[in-house]
Amino acid sequence: MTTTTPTPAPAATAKISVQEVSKTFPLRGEDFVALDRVSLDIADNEFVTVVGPSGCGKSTLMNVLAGLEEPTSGRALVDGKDVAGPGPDRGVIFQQYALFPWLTVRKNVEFGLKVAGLPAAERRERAEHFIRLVGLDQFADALPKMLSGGMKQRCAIARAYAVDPSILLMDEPFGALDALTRVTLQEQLLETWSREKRTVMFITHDVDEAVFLANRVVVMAARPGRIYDVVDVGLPYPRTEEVRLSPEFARLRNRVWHSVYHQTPALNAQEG
Amino acid sequence: MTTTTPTPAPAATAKISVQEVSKTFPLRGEDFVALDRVSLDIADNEFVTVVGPSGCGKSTLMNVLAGLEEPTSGRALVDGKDVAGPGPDRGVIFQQYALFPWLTVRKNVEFGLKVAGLPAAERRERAEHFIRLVGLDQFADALPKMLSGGMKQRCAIARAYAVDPSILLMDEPFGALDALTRVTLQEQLLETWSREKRTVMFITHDVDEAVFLANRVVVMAARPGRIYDVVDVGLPYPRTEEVRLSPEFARLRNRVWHSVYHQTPALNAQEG
Amino acid sequence: MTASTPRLARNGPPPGAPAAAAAGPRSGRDTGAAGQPGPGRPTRRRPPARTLLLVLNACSIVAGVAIWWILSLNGFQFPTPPEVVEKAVQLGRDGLLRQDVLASLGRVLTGFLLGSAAAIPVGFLMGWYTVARGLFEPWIQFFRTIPPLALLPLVLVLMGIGELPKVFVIFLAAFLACVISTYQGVVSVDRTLINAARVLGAKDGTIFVRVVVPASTPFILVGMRVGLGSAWATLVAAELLAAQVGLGYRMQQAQLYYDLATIFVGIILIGVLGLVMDRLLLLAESRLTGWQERR
Amino acid sequence: MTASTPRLARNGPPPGAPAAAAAGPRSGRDTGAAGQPGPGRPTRRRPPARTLLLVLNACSIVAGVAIWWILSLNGFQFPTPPEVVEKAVQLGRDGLLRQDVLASLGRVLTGFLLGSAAAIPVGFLMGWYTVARGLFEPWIQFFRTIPPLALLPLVLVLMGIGELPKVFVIFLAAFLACVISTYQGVVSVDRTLINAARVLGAKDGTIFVRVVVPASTPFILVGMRVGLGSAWATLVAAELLAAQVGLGYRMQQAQLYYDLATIFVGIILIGVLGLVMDRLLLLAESRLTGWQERR
Amino acid sequence: STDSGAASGDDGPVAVDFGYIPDFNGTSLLAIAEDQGLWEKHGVEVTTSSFTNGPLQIQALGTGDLDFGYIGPGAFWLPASGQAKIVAMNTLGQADRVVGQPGNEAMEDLRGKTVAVPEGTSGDMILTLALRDAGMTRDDIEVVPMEPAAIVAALSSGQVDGAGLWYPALATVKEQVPDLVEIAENSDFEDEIAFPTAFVAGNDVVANEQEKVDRVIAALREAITYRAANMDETIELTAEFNDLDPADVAADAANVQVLTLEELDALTEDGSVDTWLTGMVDYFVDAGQLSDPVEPGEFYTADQFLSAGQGAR
Ligand SMILES: Nc1ncnc2c1ncn2[C@@H]1O[C@H](COP(=O)(O)OP(=O)(O)OP(=O)(O)O)[C@@H](O)[C@H]1O
Ligand SMILES: Nc1ncnc2c1ncn2[C@@H]1O[C@H](COP(=O)(O)OP(=O)(O)OP(=O)(O)O)[C@@H](O)[C@H]1O
Ligand SMILES: [Mg+2]
Ligand SMILES: [Mg+2]
Repeated sequence: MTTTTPTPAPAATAKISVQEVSKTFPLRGEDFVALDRVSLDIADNEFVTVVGPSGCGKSTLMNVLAGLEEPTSGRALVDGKDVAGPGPDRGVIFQQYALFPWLTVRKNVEFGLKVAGLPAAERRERAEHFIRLVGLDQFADALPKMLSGGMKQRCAIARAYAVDPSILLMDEPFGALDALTRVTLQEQLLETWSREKRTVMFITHDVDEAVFLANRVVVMAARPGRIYDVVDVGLPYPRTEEVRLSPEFARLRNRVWHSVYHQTPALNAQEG
Repeated sequence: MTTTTPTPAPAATAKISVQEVSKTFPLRGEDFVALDRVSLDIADNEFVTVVGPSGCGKSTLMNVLAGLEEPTSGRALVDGKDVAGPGPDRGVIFQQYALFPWLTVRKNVEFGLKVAGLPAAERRERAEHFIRLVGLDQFADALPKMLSGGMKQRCAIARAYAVDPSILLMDEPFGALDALTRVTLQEQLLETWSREKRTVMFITHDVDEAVFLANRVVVMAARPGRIYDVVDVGLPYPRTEEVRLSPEFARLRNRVWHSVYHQTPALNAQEG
Repeated sequence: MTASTPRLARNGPPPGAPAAAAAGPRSGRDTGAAGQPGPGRPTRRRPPARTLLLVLNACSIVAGVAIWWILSLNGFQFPTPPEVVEKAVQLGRDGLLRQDVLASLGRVLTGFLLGSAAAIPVGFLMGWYTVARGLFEPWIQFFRTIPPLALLPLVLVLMGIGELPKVFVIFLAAFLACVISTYQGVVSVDRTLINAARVLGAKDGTIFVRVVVPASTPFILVGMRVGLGSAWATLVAAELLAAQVGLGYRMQQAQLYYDLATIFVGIILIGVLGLVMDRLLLLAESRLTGWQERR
Repeated sequence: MTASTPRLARNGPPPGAPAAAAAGPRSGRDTGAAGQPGPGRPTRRRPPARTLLLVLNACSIVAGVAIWWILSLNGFQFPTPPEVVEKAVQLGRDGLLRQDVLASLGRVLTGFLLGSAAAIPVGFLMGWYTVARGLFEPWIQFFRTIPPLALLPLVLVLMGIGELPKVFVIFLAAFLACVISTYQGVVSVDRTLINAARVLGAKDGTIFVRVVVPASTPFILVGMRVGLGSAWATLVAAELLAAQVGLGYRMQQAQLYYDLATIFVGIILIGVLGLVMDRLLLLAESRLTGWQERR
Repeated sequence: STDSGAASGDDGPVAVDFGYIPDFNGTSLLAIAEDQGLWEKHGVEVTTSSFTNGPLQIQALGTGDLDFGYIGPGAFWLPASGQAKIVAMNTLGQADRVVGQPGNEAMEDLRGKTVAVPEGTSGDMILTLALRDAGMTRDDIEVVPMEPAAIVAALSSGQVDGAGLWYPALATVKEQVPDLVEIAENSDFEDEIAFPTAFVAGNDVVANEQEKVDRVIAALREAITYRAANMDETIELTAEFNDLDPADVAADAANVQVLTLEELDALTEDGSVDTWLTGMVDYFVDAGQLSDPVEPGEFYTADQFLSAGQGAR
């Protein structure tokens, strides 16, 4: 699947195709390799989770797909076309939330809908729905500075969901949430995903979460940032509490855990 | 333990004493009650973890103790004295990191040492040590904007550790870290704590983490924010992998989980 | 400046957070109990700080007037405050004052509003597009260093002696002061917010209106405050160009006769009008930047 | 302004992030391949954008000079560019120019540096302490609206006719422009950073030097840029006070003799010197604010 | 309304833009003409614009924004250098002085001392003349160029030893420094030079709009007659025209030598005016403001002034 010649998208059916993407940042005069020839295809309607140690390049990879960072070399394709910048087809939830501090929760959620030109009534209704979904109804008119960390994160989730993108790029979206809220939102996400056919790339540092949600878990390694392992999760959907307690889940969980924490350093195992 | 008359610190030995603290914020013209008559004593050298649903007032409580928010009513005492503002005796790790963006990792970590007037050589050495501790040695000269989310968090941890405060107030300090880094830092924290006699208040949304680290787990409830339950953890230190797998751990874990997720709403159960 | 003085009251947006927030108004009312809140004591909000501010403003103004009075009694040939007041009353009775104030206010307001309004999009274009920046910047910098007096001949040649050149000189002063600030605001906007808008589908125009402008409001308001000052300070130069009425004109005329009282009336009126407009801007600011973390 | 035009090059700190970051320099060199990076194609860094900027600056200046030339040939009584150059050469040969430039540069630099240096602590005091704000603000606002010309007699009485009053007038202009901006910068500092410093044990003084100043650098630099413009623009007024030498003095004298060529030499020199100093400030800025997320 | 004006054609009133300086010299004739209906009488519709100096008016004449303007003696070199034409003489200034702080009785006493002067004004002129009279040059004193307002402050506070300035500014100084010494005044130089004020017109106006110039001069001539005869009313009218205190205007007028129309005509006819102008041209050439001497006839339209007078009668 990894080709070195830049021919147009070899996997024609891939919704997202990352081809030999490298990304370096200047650091103390040298080039720091944040991504080293990463290749990965994500099929339409696939749910891929990405795990890996802190600083291994997960966010960088997501930014490349979002069109916010340009790869130093290699190509990133969405729907067979080179990523030429961000667009509302790819919803993004940022690790640092990036709420507009001067807008209330409601207006933050409505932002994308306003850009898309939805009429006010419809906008309001949609926003209302997603605000309720993340449990912020009481704070719909609060400014971000009045929200707790977890509430900010939920607001960012509602904002991304509201524009109804076909691809969701989520960077540790449930990281600041307590376990119960997290489980609720996990279930909602899976439910929406399976009903509305979305393609999801979901970064997390919670191995359980990664296995529980995904069709495939991508394990990344650091220094240089690269794909170390890809674990296919054969578990059936819907993923119930039962699935979570199944031995197969435990096996996969251990497999991923192993991949993450017993990486032979700098092994060049591109299995994407 | 909860007294309604504001007599001076009833529990004279308590390192930290929160007495009937309420905190309201103005929200859409009304008063939003973020903390409702919270009372809590933390003994010297105690390790208390705080769990609770998103937005239940954990960060607000911590800010009151740090001297960054003034309670609307009630008192917060540290060492028997009213909290009159922040000070280097109480190290704080903020939920949103709050790194100085214009300083390198090293300079961020050295900040508190510089304020304390340490000579340059000693400063550098101490900073070096804590940067290594959190695994940022390669990034000592990088600016915060060049760090990943987890790296920023680790930098904030190193900065707080470096000033060697007798009280540590930590707001979801390991929230953005992958499981392995998290476990390492948990062990380090416990090790330092038991060796150097610190008092720790540690907010987390990970129930396992809360039980694994604490002498006592404080469970908070939302709307209004209040203490719902306090669970004494009788497990021995050092907390090993063995402890984590013990049935007692599982029992406590379930107990806390239950307290958090099966709260009878608005039940006024101040057991703090 | 090096140590926190507990006696010093703090401003509304207090950097020292709660203890300080409380310290401000309280020590202002001399309870001096900063950071030692008694139990159950309710926090009082803004008004005291605002009152304190007004009281201090008043003190400061009284002190200033006193210094002036003392100077004028000590051999300096200033008119004394009563003389100036008398002159103001006299001019007011003649209806001149009203006429002058209206004429000058009209010019300053027009020039200032047009200047600020132009500065915001130009600042944006300069911040975002190298082409715009490359083309505009040398001239903006260039004209900023030229005293308005030196521009008068040029303006006269190009625009004659009607209202246009007067408003233009003021416009230019306000625009040049504001555009630098807006430009800096535009380039200082946090990139993550722009990225957030982009991934929600926003294009440059929308980002400008909905992200860049709100995010750089503090800068734009600095620009407007500075521009407002420049606009008033340029008034006298503008009214050198064949004005028949206006505060600047009245002051020049008075200068021909060494009528210092009238000059003082003019200076004080200009100062007061400038101050009032500045307060209005500040009011707008506190409305517009209430979302900032600092409050 | 409403749609992203791919042909428009972007500035260094590109809001459109990578695609745009690449678009800037590239479309500037007319490859027009914005956002369509070929595989393996290495990104090129800043220099092209900087070169483009210089080219555009040059174009803009050439165009400005051309307009001037055309105007001067079309009946406006300006001297033509060659006449001005000739005059400059002549003045340069006499040694007058060097003398004037040195005198004026000395005054402007001294006044500007002192003004900016004073504005930063005063802005901080005003931002943090209600007392300071209440006392200073009315006067700062008041003096900002007064044209420097009107201040001359007062300054003369208080400071005589030496270098001091000249430098003081310039100092005042720079100070008043800079202090507003610094004040705004101080009150806009993110509270979480101040909290972070406090919990690390920092007191007001330390917080000012180590947190407030760096965090408000963008504002302080706006203030300094605006103050620099004001300083130069006030030069002519300052040199009305018994100057024997200096660009402003030279221009006034030329005005008496209707020697437009010399006036133009003065204007252009002031503009160019201002521009050079502004570039130096910008250079300082890019050093000092490199930590911002925007880059 | 134009039937009594001999100069008026049948083509209705002509529009005229007139610049002035709001002091007695600059305004009195305009105030009279307006009050007495002289403009209508001569078929001109005047729009007046106030300026604070001559050079800006001269420039506005050049751009066509003004047709006529008023200048003081310090700006006479501008018409002399071809920027405009003088169309009528107005008054003779007697307000200029060289003053010294108490103890400085003569120019010699100012040697090596600081003397403030507003460059390019009549104050500058009288200082230069006084220096020349005393056999000194500018290098013998320390000349400090300053704004008039600054000079008042400098003199009052003793920052300078002397100055070339004028009344009523000096009156303000005298309040602080009663013993201020007047070292030289206009009348000291009567024989060599005068300090006239004048009305000017744009070169194009003089060349192409004879009719307009004629009507305006005619009106000014009548106003000159009125002014000489009714000084008190003139002061009142001037004060009213400029919204000024009549007392201020009276103080201003006290230092002005007002000429009757007959005197003006006679001085023009017998060449006295040409002598003044030649003296001024020489002065300006000396001072470097003019590169070459010019004949007064080149920039003063004496004939037209006189003929407009004839036509009006
Ligand atoms: N602008 C930059 N300049 C230099 N280095 C950078 C920059 N941005 C990211 N990096 C580096 O790239 C590496 C990958 O960062 P990235 O944010 O992708 O990590 P991550 O996998 O998301 O980590 P985390 O789980 O902690 O968020 C890090 O080592 C980081 O230091
Ligand atoms: N400045 C403010 N204005 C209004 N409401 C506020 C303000 N600050 C906090 N709150 C409210 O107080 C409540 C408690 O906030 P807090 O940050 O303490 O929650 P938390 O327990 O830390 O939550 P999380 O786990 O999500 O961080 C929230 O509902 C929040 O909306
Ligand atoms: Mg990340
Ligand atoms: Mg929190």
